[in-house]
Amino acid sequence: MIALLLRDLRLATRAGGGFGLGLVFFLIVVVLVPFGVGPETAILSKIASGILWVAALLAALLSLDRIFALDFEDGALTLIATAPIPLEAMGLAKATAHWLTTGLPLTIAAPILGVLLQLPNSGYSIVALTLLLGTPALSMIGTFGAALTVGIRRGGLLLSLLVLPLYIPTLIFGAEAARRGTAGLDATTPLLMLAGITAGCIALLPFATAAVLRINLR
Amino acid sequence: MIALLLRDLRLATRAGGGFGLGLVFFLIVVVLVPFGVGPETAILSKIASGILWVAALLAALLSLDRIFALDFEDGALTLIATAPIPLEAMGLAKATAHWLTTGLPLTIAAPILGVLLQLPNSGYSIVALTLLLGTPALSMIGTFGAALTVGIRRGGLLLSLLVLPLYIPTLIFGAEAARRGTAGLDATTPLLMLAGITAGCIALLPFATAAVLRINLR
Amino acid sequence: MPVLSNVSFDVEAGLALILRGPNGIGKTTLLRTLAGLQEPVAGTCDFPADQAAYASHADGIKTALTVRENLAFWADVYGNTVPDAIWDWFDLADLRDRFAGTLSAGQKRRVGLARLGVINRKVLFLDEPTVSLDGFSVKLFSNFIRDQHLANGGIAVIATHIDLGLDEATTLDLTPFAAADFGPSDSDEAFL
Amino acid sequence: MPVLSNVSFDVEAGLALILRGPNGIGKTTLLRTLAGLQEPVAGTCDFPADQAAYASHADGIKTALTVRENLAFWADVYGNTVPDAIWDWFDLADLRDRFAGTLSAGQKRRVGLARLGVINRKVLFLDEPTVSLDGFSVKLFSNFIRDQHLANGGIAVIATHIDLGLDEATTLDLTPFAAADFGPSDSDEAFL
Amino acid sequence: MSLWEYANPKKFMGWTGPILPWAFGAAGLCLVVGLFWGFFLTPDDFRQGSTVKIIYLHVPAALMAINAWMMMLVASLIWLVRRHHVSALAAKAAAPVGITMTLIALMTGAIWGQPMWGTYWAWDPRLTSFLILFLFYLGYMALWAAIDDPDTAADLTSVLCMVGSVFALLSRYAVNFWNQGLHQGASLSLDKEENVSDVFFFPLLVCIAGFVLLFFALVLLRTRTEIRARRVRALQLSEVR
Ligand code: HEM
Ligand SMILES: Nc1ncnc2c1ncn2[C@@H]1O[C@H](COP(=O)(O)OP(=O)(O)OP(=O)(O)O)[C@@H](O)[C@H]1O
Ligand SMILES: Nc1ncnc2c1ncn2[C@@H]1O[C@H](COP(=O)(O)OP(=O)(O)OP(=O)(O)O)[C@@H](O)[C@H]1O
Ligand SMILES: [Mg+2]
Ligand SMILES: [Mg+2]
Repeated sequence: MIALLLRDLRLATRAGGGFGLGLVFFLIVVVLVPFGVGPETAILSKIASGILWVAALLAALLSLDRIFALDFEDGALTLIATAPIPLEAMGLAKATAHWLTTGLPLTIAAPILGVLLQLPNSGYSIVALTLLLGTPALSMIGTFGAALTVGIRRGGLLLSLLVLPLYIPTLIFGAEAARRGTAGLDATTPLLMLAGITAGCIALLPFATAAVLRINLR
Repeated sequence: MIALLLRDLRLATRAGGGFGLGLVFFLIVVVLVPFGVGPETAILSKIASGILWVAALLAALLSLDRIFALDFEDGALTLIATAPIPLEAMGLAKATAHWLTTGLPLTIAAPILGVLLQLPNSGYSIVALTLLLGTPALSMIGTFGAALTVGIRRGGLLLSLLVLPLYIPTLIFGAEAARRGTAGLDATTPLLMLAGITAGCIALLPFATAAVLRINLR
Repeated sequence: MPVLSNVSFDVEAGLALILRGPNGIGKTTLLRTLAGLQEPVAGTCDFPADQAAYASHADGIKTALTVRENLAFWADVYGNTVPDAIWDWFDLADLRDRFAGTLSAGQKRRVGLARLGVINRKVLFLDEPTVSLDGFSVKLFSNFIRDQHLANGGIAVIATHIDLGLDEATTLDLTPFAAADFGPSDSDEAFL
Repeated sequence: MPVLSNVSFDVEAGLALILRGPNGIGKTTLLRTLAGLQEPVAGTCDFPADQAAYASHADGIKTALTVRENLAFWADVYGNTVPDAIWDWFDLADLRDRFAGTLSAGQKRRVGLARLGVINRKVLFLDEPTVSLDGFSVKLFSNFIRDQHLANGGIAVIATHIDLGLDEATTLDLTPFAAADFGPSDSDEAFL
Repeated sequence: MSLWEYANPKKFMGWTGPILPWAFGAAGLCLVVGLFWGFFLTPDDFRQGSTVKIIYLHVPAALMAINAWMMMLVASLIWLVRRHHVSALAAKAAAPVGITMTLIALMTGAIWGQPMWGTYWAWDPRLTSFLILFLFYLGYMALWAAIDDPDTAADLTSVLCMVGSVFALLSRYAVNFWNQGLHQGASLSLDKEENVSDVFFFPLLVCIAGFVLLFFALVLLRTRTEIRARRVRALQLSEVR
């Protein structure tokens, strides 16, 4: 399992591996929004934390199809499935690699990009905190979605369709906590819910992922 | 060229062809934004036209990697390149197919989804008009970007990265026109600029696309 | 839907079985079934499941990793180390530190086959292992199967269209086993 | 960087040239250069460029289209129609309306080769056309090249590792032409 | 003979054939009676005027939209456990009916919202969770459509349905937390205080019965169609060589 994690991280950081592209997509969405909604500070600072969350979610989403598809196309997935690693561990390794290459960098970048969206000063730490708590759930759910669509060529958009409704609770609690925190209100309840969702996803989804992979590799 | 266009449309509408998925992605982004920024009608209706434009742009963006990548992977692109069709015509055919399967449906759906974002009544027709004028440019620019990244496996995110800066002028004028129209102001200038960009893209970009394809297939 | 029927064979330790038959007869299907990658419509296979390995043209070689890194990964997964002799067995010594993406079709195939020497499994199911190999490389492969694999008590079931020059092998032509009428499969049958 | 040097040959109308040589010698490179898909470091090729066609394992068959739709598309692109005889030449009559995605490796390869019969070009550059074909299909292919292509004044340059049984063919072994030292390429040279 | 034998495709076709016309007949009768009663024989509400009558379409459709998903969940579980093809196909057949019910609820709600709240759409929790349900249906149907092999498709969609149900519940809770909303509470609860008055209540019950029967009939019909499609597929497969 460690071998797989290390390989995935190494592949991600090699040329064409896609490390950092999620980050750049995040940056670009954040840059685009002011062009779309206009430059008024009052509006922007109200929607800043929400846009950061939506953009982070989209950036995570778009890197999902790499999780299994490359390995499936060149046959590596079949070979790994017949190797002596439980598929559950494999799903967990893949999700961890995804989080390390996407969720973690996004969390670190979000406060910095907040500047572009006129995020109020009170918002920086809470936005980072919610993303740190929430992005592991996004990676776990996304890995499940990627496993569902692994047999489908260029299933990227279908993958988005399947995964987005599953992302909604995470988004709601994450963005709500960020919004309340930014406005100086108490954000304990949504933060606890967010942490609960993440814990639940980590505990349960590897099994669903493995089940779905087994079906797809049949 | 007609043969290619028809084939692409047929492939798009077959199972797994991805027709309609761009549309669904559009829907999903529009649904996500309120979860992020909160449900207040006043804020939503202010940012509605801008969000519609950004979402349409992202939906168009995400379907770009299908334009050439599938044909490249199975060798069809090489074969088409050595066939007696000028590469310029091929680029145009690909862009047209992309617009028919993505830009046009988005334009039609945008006013309907405007309801969800509390788009003011004055905004429906102007949003549709700007998208109708602007999406062909998005398809042409996107085809050029897809040609640039065609050799790169799973280059989806890199493609987004390359294309997004090129999309910014279209977005600025399109969203500005939509915003002014929604607010009841005069939108002639940005509309003219938008039309100019689209005309320029259609006239010039097929040559750039062909040149880039020639390099990538070498 | 059934592709083959009534196929039955035993292979003893140290021996190989060559599957032959025209395109589309079901060699790939049979091997994938044996390797446990799809379920048989009917019938059983009996061998130590944790000793089996499958390989086809799609050999999971990562183009962005070097040849050495590719093999090291598989060794890790199977809890082995890469044996030094492997570079000679498959004539890869010169290619060790090349990125796999820059290899020619045949060179890449050799790396894919070298994986078999790394994972150290007793029962191998190989689907057209010599595709795009030249005569010399085919001989390297046959020697590996004979001297390293079978000689150590391994078993190999190999689908191929060419002659591998393996004396230890019995050949099984699948032509006579083609399922009579391609009847509907179990799940479809319920609907007829 | 140069892979081959001093290769030179003429092929006359109605004749074929078989390229041979070990893995990695540069057959694919040579064929792609001839077909105009990459530029030669030095040297020239001389044939009517609008009569050339190239084919490799990657045959651009769309899995979501039927066999017939696939071939019809290529006929359209080249301004031809699909000749009825094509189904016999490549034994595809039964597969005509199957989705290409459901074919076996060899069946799909036959469809890829049938494309050559549809586009009707005089000069063919073929890279390992018989990969995954069984003996019978190889014969179908040789017959097509001999009776339909060469007999009508066509030319074929074919890289392969197996014996195609083409009497009309001269064979060129590329081994002696391997570029001496894999020196730096044109563009790198400027930096030395 | 076990109950499961009625789920064999052939048997299923046999016993559902005669039932189908009755089911449609009963559904039609209930709907005609219920809607006529509701539309023409009840007084206008003193606050809402005649717009209140949308309730006869809106509430039954909303109920069935949720129940259809429940039915799919049960059918998926049966498929995963017992591998009965008919139950997988019934789940597949119910999805388009369910999504239509969801759409009817959304659209009648939107039409109702214009006079009541002055807007077609508000991010009210009830409405929002229906929109999310709509997305779940879309994803479920898209996954069915994207996979060629019917058994694989049945397996994957079943897992999606189960995981999706958990997340749908979670969303429901999340959305409630997120926004307080304008929408009515449950008016069909046993607690009589909160219920709508009897004049509206009885025709509403008849309409709900009509929608339940209609759903049943449509799912039966679509399941039969799916079974026939599978039979055609099986025949075609046995034909090729
Ligand atoms: C798109 C918009 C709407 C959706 C998706 C929607 C959804 C629902 C749902 C799911 C129910 C059934 C709840 C249950 O029984 O548990 C329901 C009932 C009801 N809705 Fe709506 N609704 C919408 C708009 C409206 C509007 C605008 C009104 C009018 C003010 C309204 C009034 C009612 C009433 C009176 C009931 C019956 C009370 C009940 O049984 O709960 N709805 N709606
Ligand atoms: N998904 C599918 N749907 C329908 N038929 C299929 C499918 N996959 C394979 N087949 C059929 O099953 C038969 C066996 O295919 P298989 O790939 O096992 O052949 P093979 O012996 O490996 O042939 P080759 O030598 O060409 O690789 C073929 O006739 C093929 O057309
Ligand atoms: N991108 C590249 N970078 C560096 N070397 C390369 C690259 N592509 C190919 N080569 C080298 O060029 C040589 C010729 O490769 P080519 O693919 O033409 O061989 P081939 O004769 O077709 O071999 P095979 O029979 O194995 O297909 C090989 O030694 C290969 O390693
Ligand atoms: Mg095969
Ligand atoms: Mg080659």
